[in-house]
Amino acid sequence: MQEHTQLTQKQINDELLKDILHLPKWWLPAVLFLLTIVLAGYSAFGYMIYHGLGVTGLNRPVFWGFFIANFVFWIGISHAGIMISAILRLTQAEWRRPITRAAEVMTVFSLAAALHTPMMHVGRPWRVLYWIFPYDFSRDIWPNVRSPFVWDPSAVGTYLIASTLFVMICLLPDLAILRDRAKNPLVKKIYAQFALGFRGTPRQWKLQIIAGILLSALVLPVFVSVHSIVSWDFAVLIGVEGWRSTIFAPYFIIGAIHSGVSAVAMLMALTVWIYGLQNYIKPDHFDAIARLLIIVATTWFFFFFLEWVWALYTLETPEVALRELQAEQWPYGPLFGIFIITSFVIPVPIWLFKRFRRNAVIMFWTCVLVNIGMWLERFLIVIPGLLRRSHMTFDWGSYHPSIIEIAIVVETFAFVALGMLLFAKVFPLVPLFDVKEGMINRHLIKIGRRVIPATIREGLPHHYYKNHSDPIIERSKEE
Amino acid sequence: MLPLIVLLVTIKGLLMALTRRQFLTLMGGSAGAAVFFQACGVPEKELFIDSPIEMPEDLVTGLDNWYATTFKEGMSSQGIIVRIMEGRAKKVEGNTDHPLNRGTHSSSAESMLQLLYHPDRIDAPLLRTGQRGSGEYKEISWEEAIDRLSSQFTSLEQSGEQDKAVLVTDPVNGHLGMVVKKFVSATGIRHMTYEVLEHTTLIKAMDEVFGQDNIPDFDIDNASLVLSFGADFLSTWVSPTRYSRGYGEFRQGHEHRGKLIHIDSRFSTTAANADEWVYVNPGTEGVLALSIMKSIVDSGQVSQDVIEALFDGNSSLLDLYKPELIASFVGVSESKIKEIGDLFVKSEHPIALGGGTAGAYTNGLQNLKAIYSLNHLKGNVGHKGGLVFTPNSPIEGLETTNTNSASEFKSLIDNISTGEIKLLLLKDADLYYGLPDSFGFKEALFDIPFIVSFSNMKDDTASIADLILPQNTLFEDWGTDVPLAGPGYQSVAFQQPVVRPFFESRGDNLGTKSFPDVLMTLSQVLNKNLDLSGDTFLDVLKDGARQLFDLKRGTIQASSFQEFWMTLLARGVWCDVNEKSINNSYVGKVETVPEAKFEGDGRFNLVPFASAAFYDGRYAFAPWMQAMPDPISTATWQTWIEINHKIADELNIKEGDVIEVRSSNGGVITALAMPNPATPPNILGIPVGQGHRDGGRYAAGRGSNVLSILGTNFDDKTGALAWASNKVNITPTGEWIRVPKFENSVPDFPRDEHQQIVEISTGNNNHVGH
Amino acid sequence: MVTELHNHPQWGMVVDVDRCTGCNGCVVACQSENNIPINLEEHFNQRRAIQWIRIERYWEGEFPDVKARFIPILCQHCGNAPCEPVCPVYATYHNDEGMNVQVYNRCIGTRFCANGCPYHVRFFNFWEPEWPESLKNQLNPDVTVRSRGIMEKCSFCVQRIQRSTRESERDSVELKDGDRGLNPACVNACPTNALMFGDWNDSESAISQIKEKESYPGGRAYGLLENMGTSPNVIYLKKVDESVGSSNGH
Amino acid sequence: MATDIIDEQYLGQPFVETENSVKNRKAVSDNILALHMRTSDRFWQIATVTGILFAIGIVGYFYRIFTFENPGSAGYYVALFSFMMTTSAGAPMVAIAPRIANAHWRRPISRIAEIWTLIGCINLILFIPLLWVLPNLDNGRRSLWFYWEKQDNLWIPEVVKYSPHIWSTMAVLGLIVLGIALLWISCLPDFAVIRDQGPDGWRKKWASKLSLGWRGTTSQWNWQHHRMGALGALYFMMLVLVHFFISVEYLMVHVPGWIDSLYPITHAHNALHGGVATVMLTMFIVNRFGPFKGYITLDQFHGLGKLLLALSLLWFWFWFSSFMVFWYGKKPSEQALVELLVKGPYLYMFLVEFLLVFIIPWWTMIWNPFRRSIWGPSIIAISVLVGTFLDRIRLNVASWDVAGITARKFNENNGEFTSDFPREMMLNMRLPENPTVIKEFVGLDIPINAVGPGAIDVLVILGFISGAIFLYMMATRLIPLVNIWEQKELLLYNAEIKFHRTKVRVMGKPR
Repeated sequence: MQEHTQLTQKQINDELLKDILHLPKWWLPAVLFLLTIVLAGYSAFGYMIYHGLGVTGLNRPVFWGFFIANFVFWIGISHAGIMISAILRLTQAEWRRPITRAAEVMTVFSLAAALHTPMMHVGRPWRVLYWIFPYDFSRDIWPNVRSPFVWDPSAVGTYLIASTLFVMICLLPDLAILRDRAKNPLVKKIYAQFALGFRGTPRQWKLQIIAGILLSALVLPVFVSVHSIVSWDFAVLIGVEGWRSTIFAPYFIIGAIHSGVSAVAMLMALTVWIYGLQNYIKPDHFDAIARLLIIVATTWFFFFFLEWVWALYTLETPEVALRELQAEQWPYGPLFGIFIITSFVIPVPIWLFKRFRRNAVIMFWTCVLVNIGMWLERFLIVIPGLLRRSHMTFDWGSYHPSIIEIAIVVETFAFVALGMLLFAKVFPLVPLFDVKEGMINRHLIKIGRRVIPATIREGLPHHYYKNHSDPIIERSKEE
Repeated sequence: MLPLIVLLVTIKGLLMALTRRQFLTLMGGSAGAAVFFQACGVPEKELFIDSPIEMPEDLVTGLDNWYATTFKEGMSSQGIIVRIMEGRAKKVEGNTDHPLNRGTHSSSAESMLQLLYHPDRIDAPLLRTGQRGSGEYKEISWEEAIDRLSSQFTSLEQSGEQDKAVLVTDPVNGHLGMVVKKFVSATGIRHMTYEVLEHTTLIKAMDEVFGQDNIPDFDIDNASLVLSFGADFLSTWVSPTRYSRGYGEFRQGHEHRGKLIHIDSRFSTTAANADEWVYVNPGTEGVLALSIMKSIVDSGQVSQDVIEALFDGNSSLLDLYKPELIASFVGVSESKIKEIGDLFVKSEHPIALGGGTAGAYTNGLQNLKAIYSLNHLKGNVGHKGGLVFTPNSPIEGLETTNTNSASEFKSLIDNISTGEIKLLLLKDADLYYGLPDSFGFKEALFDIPFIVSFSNMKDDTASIADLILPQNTLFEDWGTDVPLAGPGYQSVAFQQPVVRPFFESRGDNLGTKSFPDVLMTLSQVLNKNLDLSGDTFLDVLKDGARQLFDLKRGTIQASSFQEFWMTLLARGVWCDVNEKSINNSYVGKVETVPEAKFEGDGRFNLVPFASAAFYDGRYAFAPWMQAMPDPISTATWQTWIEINHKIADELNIKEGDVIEVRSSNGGVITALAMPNPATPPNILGIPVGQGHRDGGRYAAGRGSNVLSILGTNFDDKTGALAWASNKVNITPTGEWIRVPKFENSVPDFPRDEHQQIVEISTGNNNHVGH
Repeated sequence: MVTELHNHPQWGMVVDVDRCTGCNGCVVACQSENNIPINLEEHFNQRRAIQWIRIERYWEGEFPDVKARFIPILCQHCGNAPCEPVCPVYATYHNDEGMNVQVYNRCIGTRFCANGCPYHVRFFNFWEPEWPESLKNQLNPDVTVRSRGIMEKCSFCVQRIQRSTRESERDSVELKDGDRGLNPACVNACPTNALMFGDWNDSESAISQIKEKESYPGGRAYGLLENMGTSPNVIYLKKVDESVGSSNGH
Repeated sequence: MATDIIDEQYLGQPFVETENSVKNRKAVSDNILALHMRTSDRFWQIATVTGILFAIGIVGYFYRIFTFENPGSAGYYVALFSFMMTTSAGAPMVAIAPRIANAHWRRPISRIAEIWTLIGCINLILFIPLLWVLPNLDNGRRSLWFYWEKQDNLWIPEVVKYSPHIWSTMAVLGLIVLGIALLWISCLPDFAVIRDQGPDGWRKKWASKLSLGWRGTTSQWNWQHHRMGALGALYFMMLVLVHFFISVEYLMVHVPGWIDSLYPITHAHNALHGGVATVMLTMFIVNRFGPFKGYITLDQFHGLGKLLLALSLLWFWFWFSSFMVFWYGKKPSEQALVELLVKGPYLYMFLVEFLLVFIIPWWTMIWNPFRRSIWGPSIIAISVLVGTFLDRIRLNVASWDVAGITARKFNENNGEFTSDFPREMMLNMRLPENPTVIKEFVGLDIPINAVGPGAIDVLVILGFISGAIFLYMMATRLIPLVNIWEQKELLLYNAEIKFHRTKVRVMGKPR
């Protein structure tokens, strides 16, 4: 269903690799700017670790704050990559091809960003290893496998490894091209190392494809488990009203996909603007991703609605009190409004119009809105719940983030941006081989007097067609 | 269980004599002390840890001993035991033997530990170097200190002006009191007793109503109805620890749950715990009491001879106090008054008690007399569930010195300003803090040539003294105690040093000393004979003990004096439950109650109240007490103003606003507003206790002192300070400070509609068990 | 479901709300016994003050007919503690004696447990605790001084239990119910005897007796927020108030 | 003047012709029509048997609906209803979803799926009596319509007298109407074919009536396609709505384990799951015993098989999300439910259900040879259907038993526990919060015996299931089981081209 411009493979190579290892004017300043923010964030970490968590705005009973909200947000973003590459690959959506790489890379970096906060915001970070690794053999004491906090690192870790592998495998053919095109012998050597001697023999291709499909199938359970587990960090606690909801796992996942996919759309727009890849990422791609987004957003909203209905219908006072706090009281009320409007009310109606769907600028900004909204969503789940507006009214809490927390949150954003920039400097953000494959698969067929695009169906049993035409043939024989 | 412990401890007292000796020689000088929970010797078993997952706490081994001693506070006292490890006091707990607290103890007793180890304790005699009040001192040796002091005395003596020297102490009793009295009489100086929140009125009332010179033991334990007028007896009044113990029994101790009605113009802790809190207009408590009496008398259930005794037969003077007449005046509905009267008559063991604000008006004495006279109607004096008076102590001269009323101090200050006072000696009497500015002490003190303070902390007055002679804390000192509010029978509590003086490392010539010892040394230097048995205070004490031993009665009987002495110190108290007060027959006449006079014409009645943490400010040094939430407001570390939340809204005051309170005599303090739903609209409650000029890092310059703005209203009869009779105005300063409190920080009050947290039972189906 | 270990005592407490006057005596006693860091003014303002046992005051009505109700709240040592399963490093667990114990040197301070606790009785050391040199003399050597960054909470004064257990073993005497060396500091301090401590497994113990006596339908015994299924080891006795209607305020 | 319409962007690029020749189209319609006419004797035998069973079922049904005491006793009846809803109402999604996603393999089976919409009538019959069993409207229950009122500074939704089952009734009705409309519209061209080319007889008469004068003009085709799309989308939404409302019904009644915010999702998902299984089974029967072997091929089984596997995995995820929270949260009531299922008499049912719906599909279907076969997916379909039915029983019968446990309500007057809970509970809409009662299920006493189905229940269940089959079979006499026009459409879109050294099939994807 893509618009159909056949490009020669040389064109593709030249256009997609023009920015590799070449410094435009804006590049260095941008990188330095981001770098300063990141360093500021890290020094904030240092300060916090030196003085203790007292420097944050956390208190009793609000023991978690910005950090955890931010953690959940980035984990959510990280779901984009697999969603795009794995699921769309398995469902053979043609339009995925040019954007897979960017999505996967973003997955990796946002996971790294997510890992910043939970590790650092424990009381004694220097002992954080005890969290994950068995220790204290003398007493036979091991990490408590009943704790979602032990499931978390394993799930996230697996996810990180899997998606890194994914990136690597999809990179191989392109690395080979880079290697072959590189002039500088040193650079050639380095790329050669990465390319793992990929020469494009049929066998190598076969292996590469199988590996890709296999990984995407295997990573799916991880993909689901990661955010389910993150949601269970909350859902298993009976102590916090409004967290203990069975819908949390699917709700978090769909929310993750919502924010993730819109982040990918942002990325698409950015790649087009920064690297000028209009020939590859076309209005059609925006159109497709927007249609996906409409479905995702609506489902997400339905889940959100359900959570609220179920909270209110039980009519338990604390539950209702919590909802009232979330939706009405300062400052959460306004934030709640912003969250609803930005993450659903504005974008979805806009996406309903083809004209807007196909417009990169509008897509970019709507998706920015979505992500603002989704960050707030996480904030509104974590904080008002922890204010404990429940039976013990004597202990109701309040929370104000400190400058340290804000700095660190900002840092995570800068971190991801920086990572993407650096990556794009040495590797192509659009997978060359995938695009070429797409070109090859595309054909045209004539129906009556119209000509429409068609694609070669991948991986179908060949006898399908034979069986299929049987009855027709035999029938016509009879006549 | 009590006799068992006695037996056990006595036996141990005998068996362990040796080890204890060694221990005590290790502990130094003090001749005897006993072990409460004995723990000597560590068996090997204890040295290795059997379970791999025991708490790290278990891994610390060590010896601990519990020593009994006595903690005096104001009119009352508590028997306490102190946990000693490695020669340091670690923990205070109640002494189960002590008749007043029976093993429980108050947070104030706990805070004494922080006095003992307070970072700002004075560790040597200090001589003022800088300007008076500048707080610049230099260390001097005890010889020099004593020389300087004695020289003062001699010089006065030469000029025959002994009476121009004044020794001001807190109420002292026991052998300390004895020493002080003898010292005073020997040297011929004046002695005054000072209390910040004095009980003179109360004691006078006791005298006039019951003809007794002490405060009775209110047997709340067995009472069926407690009618309390303004006395916050569960938190601060006279002996909260003892009354709380009673209260516990009173509530759930036996079949029928007692009923507590609290009549007060402020919502105090006692009011919060009462079944009924009845708001009464300030100063009209007595009137209310009389009209209750009226409704009781009218009910005709009072025997004629009681009426005879109370009113010489005709109770006509009560006609003024018909409930219907005075209902609006006192602000209590007629029906309520009748109801209370009815309850009082019907109930088996009713107690009427009053004090606190009720006694702190110009008509305080009459108020209290009217209130206490109610007890005569049911004739519950000296009975179970009534008022039980304490007989005189078995030993002569141990009774508490009478407190001098505020008016007397006013005149003292006048004398000072006319230069009549040459020497002022202070022991635990914080005049600078306690006396309102309107008394003019803060100015007058500059006219005193020489001020000596025996304080162990730089309290407000000490820090303007010329010579500071730091005394031991109670954990380092000897003493005896015969409380003014006794248990209802004879008792003598002993106080012993449980640790070596903390500053002994500074040598004999520096560090702290025991006050009575200082007096005795001084008298030797001045070669005055106090005709005390012995040269050290300990000898005096031992002599007292010997007198008890010779009585051959009471809880401690022993064959030898040594054994007696051991057991006495082991148990901390001697008492004789059979020795009760006999003359309960006296019935004072009822008299009318005049109208209270108020100073100023402000919108609010200022009701200062003893704060649960600091009482009258004496515990402000202790971080524990500073951080202890007030029961009603849950506020800490600050001075707050209790104001009705509706009024606050009306004046657009919210919690934490800094409010300026201005009294008619121009006194001004600022404090943080804390609106609450319970404070009456016309009342302004401010806790006493903060606003110290000095007194250690934790107290100095913190909060503000409400006493300082009080006027010079005195009780007409007793001359006690009428501290509740001021009318003040408030003005927000516009500043805001977060109130440090443990409660949540959201605007609405913590409520518990569905009674999920504090569940309520009507009490109907109590003891319907199956 | 309290783990039924009949060979071990199951320590528990009874809190008689009807006796409690909210005097805070227990709070100070606890702080002195357990080396709880000094709660400075700023700690209160930051809402980070630490009180292993606290008195909560609830308002009811407004002047003139107003009530303030007090209730002491400490760790309930739940048989079914929500804080236990969530700790990744086993810093909090349920020991044989029915106590929910906190192992400080294991704790890394994820504060997951604190979020799990519906009673908000777990406290986090946001700052390094500090005492003036001389006040350190008072610190109880039986109790660890907690460092910055770990959780702490009421331990039923486990150090006292351990010590008196050892001593009773050494002197080979039976550990008496209500032994003052055994009782937590708050229990000994309470002026109204609103707190009682003992062993649920010992049917003769005072607390078992009271539970027996008061937990008939409509009786005064109740567990705090019991419908959360935490099955606390602390039992509360209802406040008695004739002026209120129903016996189970629902 | 036939000039090809080519977007300028395709200019000068090679294209291929499809097999869309008149000859082929004729061939397809003739062939299907011919096959449609055939029936075997076995067909009629089965029809009679199921018909009789259905008649008995109806009788049992009337008996049943007059003997409801409380919802507990209605358990199996409710289970039956929700099973029918799950399967028959879910089936059409198999036609709708791929049609929207434009997947070609659906074409031969879309009709098979659509015909299931007719069973909606039976669902309706089953549903209406429930309105009487379910809690009545006028006892202050929460409902979908509430206004908000400020009470002690909390916003409390206040009740007006409308109840969700008004809404669920409307939803169920709507679903049925939509379904039948969908079926009809998708049948129009085929009716036209029967009308024009079919032999004379009742079938032709009916077809000409039902075909609404279809002539196959372009505008008619467009109209039909749009309607199909719109109705399809609507049907899906309505399906979700129905399950939402039904879940709200569950939510209303505070039965342990019924207050589960995941319910609408799980129910909707179960509907898809059951639907796919149903269609798979029908496909299999048609393929084995019916004439359409040639059309319903491996590819259909393959396509649906993948779906079935995916849905089984999803099922586990939802199931786990709920039970995980129940189990971990340790809310006494839900704990009681879990205990009941894993310790109580329902244990085996619970395990078997889990086995049938998740374990077996999972471990068999991930094996390619099995998934790509015809037998494999069909067997799994059966196991899923049985499992789903057990699941319904777990939901509607077992939960009531927990209600039975937690039912002890303390009676102030005589100090006893009364056990007439379900009614009681629905009247005051709350699990008792009185600790003394809570203790009862912290103690977790398990009920002595599970509630088994009565003879009547069995009759009703058998009767109505065979009734559904009966109805379906009757319908197939008029409506061709394979969609003629979609088959023809297929010819438009596929072509065979030479690709390097081999030949491959390209599929047109119309915009």
